[in-house]
Amino acid sequence: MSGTEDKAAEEGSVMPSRRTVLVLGAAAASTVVTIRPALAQTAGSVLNCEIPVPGPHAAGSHIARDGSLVPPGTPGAAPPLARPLRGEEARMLLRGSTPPGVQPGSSQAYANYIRRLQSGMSGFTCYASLQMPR
Amino acid sequence: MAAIRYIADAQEAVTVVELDGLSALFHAPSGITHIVAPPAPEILAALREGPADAAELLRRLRRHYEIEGDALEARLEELAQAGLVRRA
Amino acid sequence: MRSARLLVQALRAPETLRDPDWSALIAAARAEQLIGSLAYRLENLDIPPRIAAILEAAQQDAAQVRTQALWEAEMCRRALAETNIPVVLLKGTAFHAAGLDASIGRSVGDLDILVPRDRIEEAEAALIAAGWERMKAADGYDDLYYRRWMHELPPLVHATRDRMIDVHHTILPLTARPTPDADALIADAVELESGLSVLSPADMIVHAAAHLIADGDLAGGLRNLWDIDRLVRQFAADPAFWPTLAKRARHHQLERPVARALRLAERLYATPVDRAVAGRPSLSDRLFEARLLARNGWGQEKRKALRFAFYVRSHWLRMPPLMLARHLWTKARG
Amino acid sequence: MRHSLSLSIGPVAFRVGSAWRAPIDALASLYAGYATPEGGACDFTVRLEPETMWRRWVRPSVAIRGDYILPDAAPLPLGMGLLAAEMGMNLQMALGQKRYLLLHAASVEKDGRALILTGESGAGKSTLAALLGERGWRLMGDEFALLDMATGALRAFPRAISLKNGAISVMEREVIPTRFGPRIENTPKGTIRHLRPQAEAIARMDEPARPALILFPRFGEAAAARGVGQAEVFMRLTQASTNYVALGRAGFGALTGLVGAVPSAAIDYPDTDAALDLVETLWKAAA
Repeated sequence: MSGTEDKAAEEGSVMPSRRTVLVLGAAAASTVVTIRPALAQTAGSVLNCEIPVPGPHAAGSHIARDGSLVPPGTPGAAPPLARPLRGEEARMLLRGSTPPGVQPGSSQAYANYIRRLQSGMSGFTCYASLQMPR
Repeated sequence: MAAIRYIADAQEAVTVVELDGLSALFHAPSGITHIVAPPAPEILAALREGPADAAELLRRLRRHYEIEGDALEARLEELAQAGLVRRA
Repeated sequence: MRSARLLVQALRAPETLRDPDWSALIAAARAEQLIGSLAYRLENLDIPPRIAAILEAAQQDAAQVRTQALWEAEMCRRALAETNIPVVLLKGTAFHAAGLDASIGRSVGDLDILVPRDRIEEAEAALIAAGWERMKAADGYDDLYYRRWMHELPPLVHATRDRMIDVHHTILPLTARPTPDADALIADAVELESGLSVLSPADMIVHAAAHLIADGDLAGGLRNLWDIDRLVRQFAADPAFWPTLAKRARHHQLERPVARALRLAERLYATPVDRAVAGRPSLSDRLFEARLLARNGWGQEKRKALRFAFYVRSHWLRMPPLMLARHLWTKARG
Repeated sequence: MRHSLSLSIGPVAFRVGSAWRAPIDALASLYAGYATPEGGACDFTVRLEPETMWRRWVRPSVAIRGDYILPDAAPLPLGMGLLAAEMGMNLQMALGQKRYLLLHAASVEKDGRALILTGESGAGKSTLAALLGERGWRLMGDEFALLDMATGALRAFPRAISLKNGAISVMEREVIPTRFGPRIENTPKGTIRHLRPQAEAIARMDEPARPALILFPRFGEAAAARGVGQAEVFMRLTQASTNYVALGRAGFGALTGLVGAVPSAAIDYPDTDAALDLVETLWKAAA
């Protein structure tokens, strides 16, 4: 062990001096933010896009409160939306409000469905375009 | 069971630009940019001395710093998720 | 001239271009995902400054695509390292990882890997533990369909990198009539320095041909065919290549798709082929050629009926008739 | 395609094709006086085509396609063909631009130095840029700013300004009617009217400028300005860029260079006059 320490002491010049406090933080904290591709605000503001809820891959499914897809008739689940959401409506849902024509009790389920959209699924690029930095 | 040992990329693999208190870090092998806060740069620097497990790394860090908190393994896993360190 | 034809000419013999319709060429190359490959083929030619700038940016973009593809492979390696599951890279990522000529400017979308069938669920679990997520609803018809009939898992997408991985256990759907020998593909794979592997040269051609001719509707086929051209030109330097290819194609029950792919590569890209493996030109080669070239100077797809015929053919190839009916019925009922 | 038009906007050339005549006519009139790309070679192709074959005639709806396609892009009615063409050009830039680091930002120039205004949509950057463009600044663009990664200079991209809702009447009080495009009602973003930049902005579109100040405007609060940390500026700009990640090391170098060299501030404003005052004050301070 001591050999390693000597070697490290020689390289110590690249390190800050002793006694500086280094906080390792809590387990749940986060010290790394990875820059992700942002189709950004841009597409949101320049495009007219739509999010079907649910997408064609799950047509007929109902949406549970957590946004997952469940069979029709599941208690507490929201029915499919008759027409796709427009960008502005999706944005309202994500902000926690209810756009016209949507049952207030169902809006949380739809918002969570949108949050769970992933790359490749219908509506994803639209959702991505609604991600706004604050 | 032996503790997990971690390896960091060589210094040349990473370009760092300081942005008041935080660091923007361009990781050449992945082409990905990360913004990192302390203690991530310090952990990466200490790990560049050679592969180490959490206990060994803590010894290295203590030589230079007063350590607060005990979430070193969580920090290492976070760096591994980002691809900045890997398991040996 | 149809712009797809112009694109093929530019790739095959760039020095023969005479003041072409550059906008049409660029549009076709982008639509066929060949803009990176084209950018390298047109290097050092005398071209208008704006086009030169577009192609230079396409080269830089290709370099970044390569970095990303190799990184996804590396992250997959790290995720599976402790399982000791042998991992064979497929398609574009494999070309890049092995440093083949086919990788020059090659675009890569998803990461495709091949693992032994009896370990595919273990691979999926390890990937999910490392941050990949299932894309489709895990209880839907699609998932069941994938698991029962396809040659791959339902795609996984990485939660923070947004990149997809397709984990295959063979190279054609289980319902397709040819049954390639997946064990042999893995057994003969060539290990790279990283510990990841790529298919042997002959198997790489067999896979490219199977993918182009026996598994799809030929959409985007010009790029797959360009892969085959580049691979064949490089591999044929080895005198053992052609006999090995003939043997492997037969072994995997894919002699006809391999022969067809070679003939099409010859027709379009003047690929030097061994007649004994490629066979004699057939009348239907022209239909395939017409399908591959069905794109105009605006990048639009043309020849709707022909494209539809190949679309139906692709489903016909993949499924026995009764299953096809069931598949379409379930889809229609939603 | 039956109808088409090629158009140079700053360093980028577009080829727009359409199944109908009207969108091309509208585009030609809005962009009269813009240069035609030399030799006809274009960076991007935009196609306005019927969703399905019969939709060319029956309730015609315009699908926005081109070199790069967004699968979720919804079609627009033919009456909004001009908007479709504009969206098509934006889409190609957002998905396909690789020659410049693309920032979703408005920019204006004075004395060879550029002011960059960025922020979420609705922050009023288009309106501010349009107003500054009438008050002694050269408009470089209201939607996209292009950073030359080799030189660090900003390139102009002076498209017609896309004015929305309330901003339309603000500018109608300011500018002669002949510089406006048609009023397009009931679009997905409300009412839209395009405004041609001043002749000088069009004539000087090939002149780059050195970035000198970055502002993040926000409408609706009492007038205030605050400094923004470099890490936050960097983060915000990566999120305002459609191609930052795809550009790899070149993008990293260009963006860290920009953030390190150029001062920045977030500004709140209750009305446009307050915003213009703030801008002029901060601009003087940055000089």
